[in-house]
Amino acid sequence: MTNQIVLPDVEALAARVADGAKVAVFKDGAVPMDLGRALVRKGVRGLHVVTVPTSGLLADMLIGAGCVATIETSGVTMSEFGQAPCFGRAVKSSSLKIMDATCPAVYTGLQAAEKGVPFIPMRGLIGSDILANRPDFKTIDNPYDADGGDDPIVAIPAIRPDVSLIHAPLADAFGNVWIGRQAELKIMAHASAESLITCERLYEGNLLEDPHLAPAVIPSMYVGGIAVAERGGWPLGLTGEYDDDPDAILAYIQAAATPEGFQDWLAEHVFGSGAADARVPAQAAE
Amino acid sequence: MTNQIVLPDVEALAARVADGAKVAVFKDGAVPMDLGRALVRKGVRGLHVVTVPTSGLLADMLIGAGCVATIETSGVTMSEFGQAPCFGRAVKSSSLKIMDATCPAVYTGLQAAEKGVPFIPMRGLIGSDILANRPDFKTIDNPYDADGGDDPIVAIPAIRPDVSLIHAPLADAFGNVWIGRQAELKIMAHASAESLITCERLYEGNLLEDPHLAPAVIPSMYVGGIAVAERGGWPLGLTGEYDDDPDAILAYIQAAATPEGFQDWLAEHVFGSGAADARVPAQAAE
Amino acid sequence: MSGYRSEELLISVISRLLADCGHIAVGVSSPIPGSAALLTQATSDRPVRVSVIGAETPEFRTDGGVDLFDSAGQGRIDAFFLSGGQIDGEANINLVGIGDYPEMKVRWSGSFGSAHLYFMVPKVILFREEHTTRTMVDKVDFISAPGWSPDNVHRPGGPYGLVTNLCLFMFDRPNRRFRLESLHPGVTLEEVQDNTGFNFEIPEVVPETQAPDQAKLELLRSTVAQKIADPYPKFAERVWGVKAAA
Amino acid sequence: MSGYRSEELLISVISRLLADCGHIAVGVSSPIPGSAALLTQATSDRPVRVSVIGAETPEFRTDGGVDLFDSAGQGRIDAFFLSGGQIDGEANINLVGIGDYPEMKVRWSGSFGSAHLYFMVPKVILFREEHTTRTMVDKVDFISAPGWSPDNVHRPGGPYGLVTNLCLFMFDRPNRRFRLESLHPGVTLEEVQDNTGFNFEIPEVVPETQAPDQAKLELLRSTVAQKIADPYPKFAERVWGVKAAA
Repeated sequence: MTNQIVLPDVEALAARVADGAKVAVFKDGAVPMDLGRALVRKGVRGLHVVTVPTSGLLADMLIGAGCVATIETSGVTMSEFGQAPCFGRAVKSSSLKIMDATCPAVYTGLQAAEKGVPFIPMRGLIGSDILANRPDFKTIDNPYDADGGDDPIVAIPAIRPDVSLIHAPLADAFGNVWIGRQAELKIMAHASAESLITCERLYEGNLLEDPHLAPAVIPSMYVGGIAVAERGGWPLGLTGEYDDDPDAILAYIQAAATPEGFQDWLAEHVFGSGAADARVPAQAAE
Repeated sequence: MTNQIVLPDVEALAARVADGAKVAVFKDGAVPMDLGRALVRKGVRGLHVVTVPTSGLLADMLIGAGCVATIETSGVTMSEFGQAPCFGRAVKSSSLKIMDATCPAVYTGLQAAEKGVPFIPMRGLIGSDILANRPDFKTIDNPYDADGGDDPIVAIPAIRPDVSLIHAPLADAFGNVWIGRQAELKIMAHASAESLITCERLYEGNLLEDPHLAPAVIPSMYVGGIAVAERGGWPLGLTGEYDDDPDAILAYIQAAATPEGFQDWLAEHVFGSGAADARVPAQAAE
Repeated sequence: MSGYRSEELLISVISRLLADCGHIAVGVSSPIPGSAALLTQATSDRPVRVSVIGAETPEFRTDGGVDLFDSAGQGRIDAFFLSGGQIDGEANINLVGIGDYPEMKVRWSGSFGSAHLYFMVPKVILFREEHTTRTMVDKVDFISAPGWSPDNVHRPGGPYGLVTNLCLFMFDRPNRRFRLESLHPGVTLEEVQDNTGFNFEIPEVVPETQAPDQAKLELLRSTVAQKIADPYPKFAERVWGVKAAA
Repeated sequence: MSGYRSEELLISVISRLLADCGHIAVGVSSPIPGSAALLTQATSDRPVRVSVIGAETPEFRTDGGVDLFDSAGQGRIDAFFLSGGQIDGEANINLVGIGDYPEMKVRWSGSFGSAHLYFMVPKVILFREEHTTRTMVDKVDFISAPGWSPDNVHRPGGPYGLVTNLCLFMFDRPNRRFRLESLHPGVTLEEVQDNTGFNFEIPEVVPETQAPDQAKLELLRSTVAQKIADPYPKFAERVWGVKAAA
C-alpha cells in the first residue's frame, strides 16, 4: 500500500490526466512546470483549466500547445514580465472559451467543493460584467438580512476539479505531501477528485510523524500519484527552495510573441534537448 | 510595537474578557485552563461560550463557577471520564441557556464569520430537533438544485466570537502563535474579534521566519494578547507537549458531583494553594 | 459462548457490515467499531483506509475535525458509527437527554456530528451495547439526527444496521423500520422483544449471529489488537492483554 | 519639479489619502502604493499594519491569499489599491480588455480580486500613472468592478481617490463622480481636461498638489526605501539606489 503511489516519472503522472479533464493549477510558488511539459508531450486535449486563482507560464504554455478548451480564471499574467502571449492570442482568435472570475470567487468555489455543499455565498460581484457573463453564478437573497429587506448576494457554485496539479518541496512514500506556507494548496487538493504531485525530493519516513511538518501536509487520501521532479518548477521558483529564473521567463515571452517562436520554444524546452532527461515514453512509465 | 502584546500573566489576559462576551473555546489539546482559572478568579459573568465544537473541563468549570449565561455547543463531555457534572446540573436547573448544535455547524458558522459572509450552507440537520430548537438557523432553497425542484438546505449563520481563548505551545514577541496540527484554531482565531493566547514558552525570534513553523502560525493581526503559562492546560494535555492528567480529571469529576464539592475544588485549585503561583492581582498585572 | 469474548463477537458482526467499504471513519471512544474497521482492513482484498477521530497515529489521522466533516460531505467516507442514549424504531437517535427539552431530567453531552454524518455517510452503523427498553425506545425524546428524511431532502447516507449485545438489526430504508437479522448466540427472540421498546420486522426464521471463526480470531488477537492499542490502549489491554508499542 | 522625483510626489499624495488607516493592504507589483503605505506607517502616531500580497517578509505577509480576501470581507483591511486598463467617470474599472467581450481586441490579464475588494475595503485608492483618454474613458468596455452600487447592495467599501501622473481626483460617492482635488506641480487644468475621457467636477479654485516636505523626503529615502526594497528590490534601486538587505 505504501509504494504504488510514487510513480517513476512525470510522464506516468501525466498519463493520469484525461482529455477534457477539469484541472486546477496554483498561481505561483508551487507550479509543476515539468508535469506541464509532460502534458504537452502527451498531447492532452480539451482541458478545462481552473487557475487558483490566477496563472502565468503554465496556463500560457498549455494554451499555446493546444491542450486547453476552457479557462476559468481571475487572471493570466506573467506579472512583472508582462502579458501572457499565447493566452492573449487564443482569446482574440476565439479558440479558447474563457470564464472570467475574481480571485475570492475561485477560492470560494473550491471551498464549497471541499465541504461538499452546492455553493458558498460571496460579497461583491454584483453589477460587474464578470457576473453578467457567468450564467453559472446565481444571485440569491440573504436570508439573514437584518432589515428584512432585499439583500442580494452571489452564491458561488462549487468548483470540483478532476485533478489538481501541484509541485511541492517534499513528499513521502506513504503519499503525504508537504506544501509549506501555501495553505491554498490544501483547499485545491481537498476540492479535487485527486491531486497529482511532483516534488523536489522524497522524504525519508512519514511526514505526518514530524510535528513541525505535519500541519502543512496534504494527506495521502487526496493524492493520486507522486513523482520526483528536481527543480520541477523551472523556470518558475518554488517557495522556500529556489527563485524564478527571470532570463528563461523573458526568453519564453519573447519566443511566444509569435506562434512560430512558441513552437520553436516547445521544440527546444519541451520536446527537445532542454527536456531530454524527462523524455521517458509514457508506456515505459507503467 | 513588538512587546506590548506579551502580557505579564494570565490575569492580565483575563482582564480583557468583559462580562457578557461571546467566547470561543476549543475541544481539546489546546485548552487554556490557567486562563480559565483566571476568569473564575476575576469573577466574569454572563459569558456566551461557543464550544469549538465541543468542550469538557473548561466549559464545565466556567459553568459551575457561575461565569456562563449561554452555551452554544455540540457536546459538553469529559469523554472517557463521563458526563460533565456542572453542565448537567445547570441544564436541569434552567440556570443556563443552551443552544444545541452539531459539530460541522459550529465550524461552518465560524468559517462564515472568517469570510465575512452572513452564512454558509450545510447539509444535514433537516428533521432534527437541533434545527427545530435553533430559530436562528434558517432553511433556504438550494439555487443549484439540478432538478429545479425544491432542495432545502440549512444556511448556518456566521458565529462571531468577541474573543477566542487558546493555549498553544509557542508564541513570539511579535504576537505570532504556533498552533501545531490543530488547524481549526486558525478558523477560531480568524472568526473572532481577537484571540487571547497562553503559551508554554516564548519563541526567540519571529515564528514566521521559520519555514517549518510558519504554516501553522496564527499571525499577530488576530492576537489580542499573549501570556506565558507553563503547563497551562493542566489537568488537560497539550497536543505534542504533554498528556492529560487522568487522576486530576477524575478528582475534578468526583468533587464536582455536588455543588459543595465543586466549591471545595475551586477553593483548592483556583483560589487556593494549588493555584498560588498564578494569583497575581489583576491591577498589578498592568 | 465459549472460545471467544463478547467483544470479539460484536467486532466480527460489525466487520461483516463493512464489506466493500474503502474508507471507514471511527468516532471518539469507539474501540469496538474501531477494531471492526481494522478487522475489515485486515481481511479485505483491496486497500481500506481507517480514520479514527482524535487519533495521534498518522495512519489513523484525518486532516483535522473540519476535514472529517468535509470529507463526509463530499462522499469520501463510506462508513461511520453512531450511537444513542435512545434509539427508536425509525432509527432516530438521541444524544441529548431524557425528558422535555431544554430543561431535561437527564442531560447527556450533546449531538456531536450526528446531524451531519447520519445524512452524508452511506453506511452508518448504529452501535449500542445496552439493549433495554430504556435505550431501544418507541420514540426518542429528542431527535439529534433523524433515521430517515423526506424524498426532497438531500441524503446520500443513513442507517444501515444496529448492533447491540443481543442481536443485529438491519434498517429497511424504504419501510423505515428495523428488521431482526440475527440473534447473538444464546439470545432468544423473546428476550429481544422484551427488551425492545419499538416494533420491528421479524422474519420467519431468525438465524443465529455468525461467530468469528478461528482465522478471524487469530487476526483479531494479533494484527487488530496491536493496531487498536494505539488509539485505545486500555481496551486492547483489557480485552487482549496487549500493550501499545512505546 | 526639482528637489524630489515624480515617484516621491505620487507616494506623498497617496500617503495623505491613507491617514487614519490601521491596516493597509497592497497588491502585487505596486511599489508606489506600497511605499505610500510605508510612509503612512512611518508618520502615523498609532500602529499601522502594511500587508503586501505575495511578500516573503514576515512583517508584510498575510496568512495566505484566502486570508487576505476573508480579512477584507470582515472589514479588517482599511485601505487597498486598484488600477485599471480603463477607468471611467463613475469609477468603474476594467482589467479585462478593450473591445467586445469575450473575443476582445486587446485582452489584459483579468479582474483579480477587484470584484470583491472594491466592495469591501472602505478606502480603495485608484492609481494609474498614465493619464490619457485611452485610460480615463467615458465608459469602460468591461466592468471588472463597478464604482458604485444600488442602495440595497451590501457595500461597505468603494473608491476614495484616483491618483494619476497629472492630478488627484476624489470620488464623490453620493453624486457618483470624480472631483478634481489638486493638480500636480506644473500641470494645467486644460491638460487634465484634454487627457480625460470623462466629465468631472471642477471646483472654482483648484490647488496645486502639495509636494513632499523635507522631513517626508528624508523618511522616504531612508526608512521607506529600505523597507520597500524587500518586496520591490528593483524599484528601490531604481528610485533611491537602495539595495535590499541580504
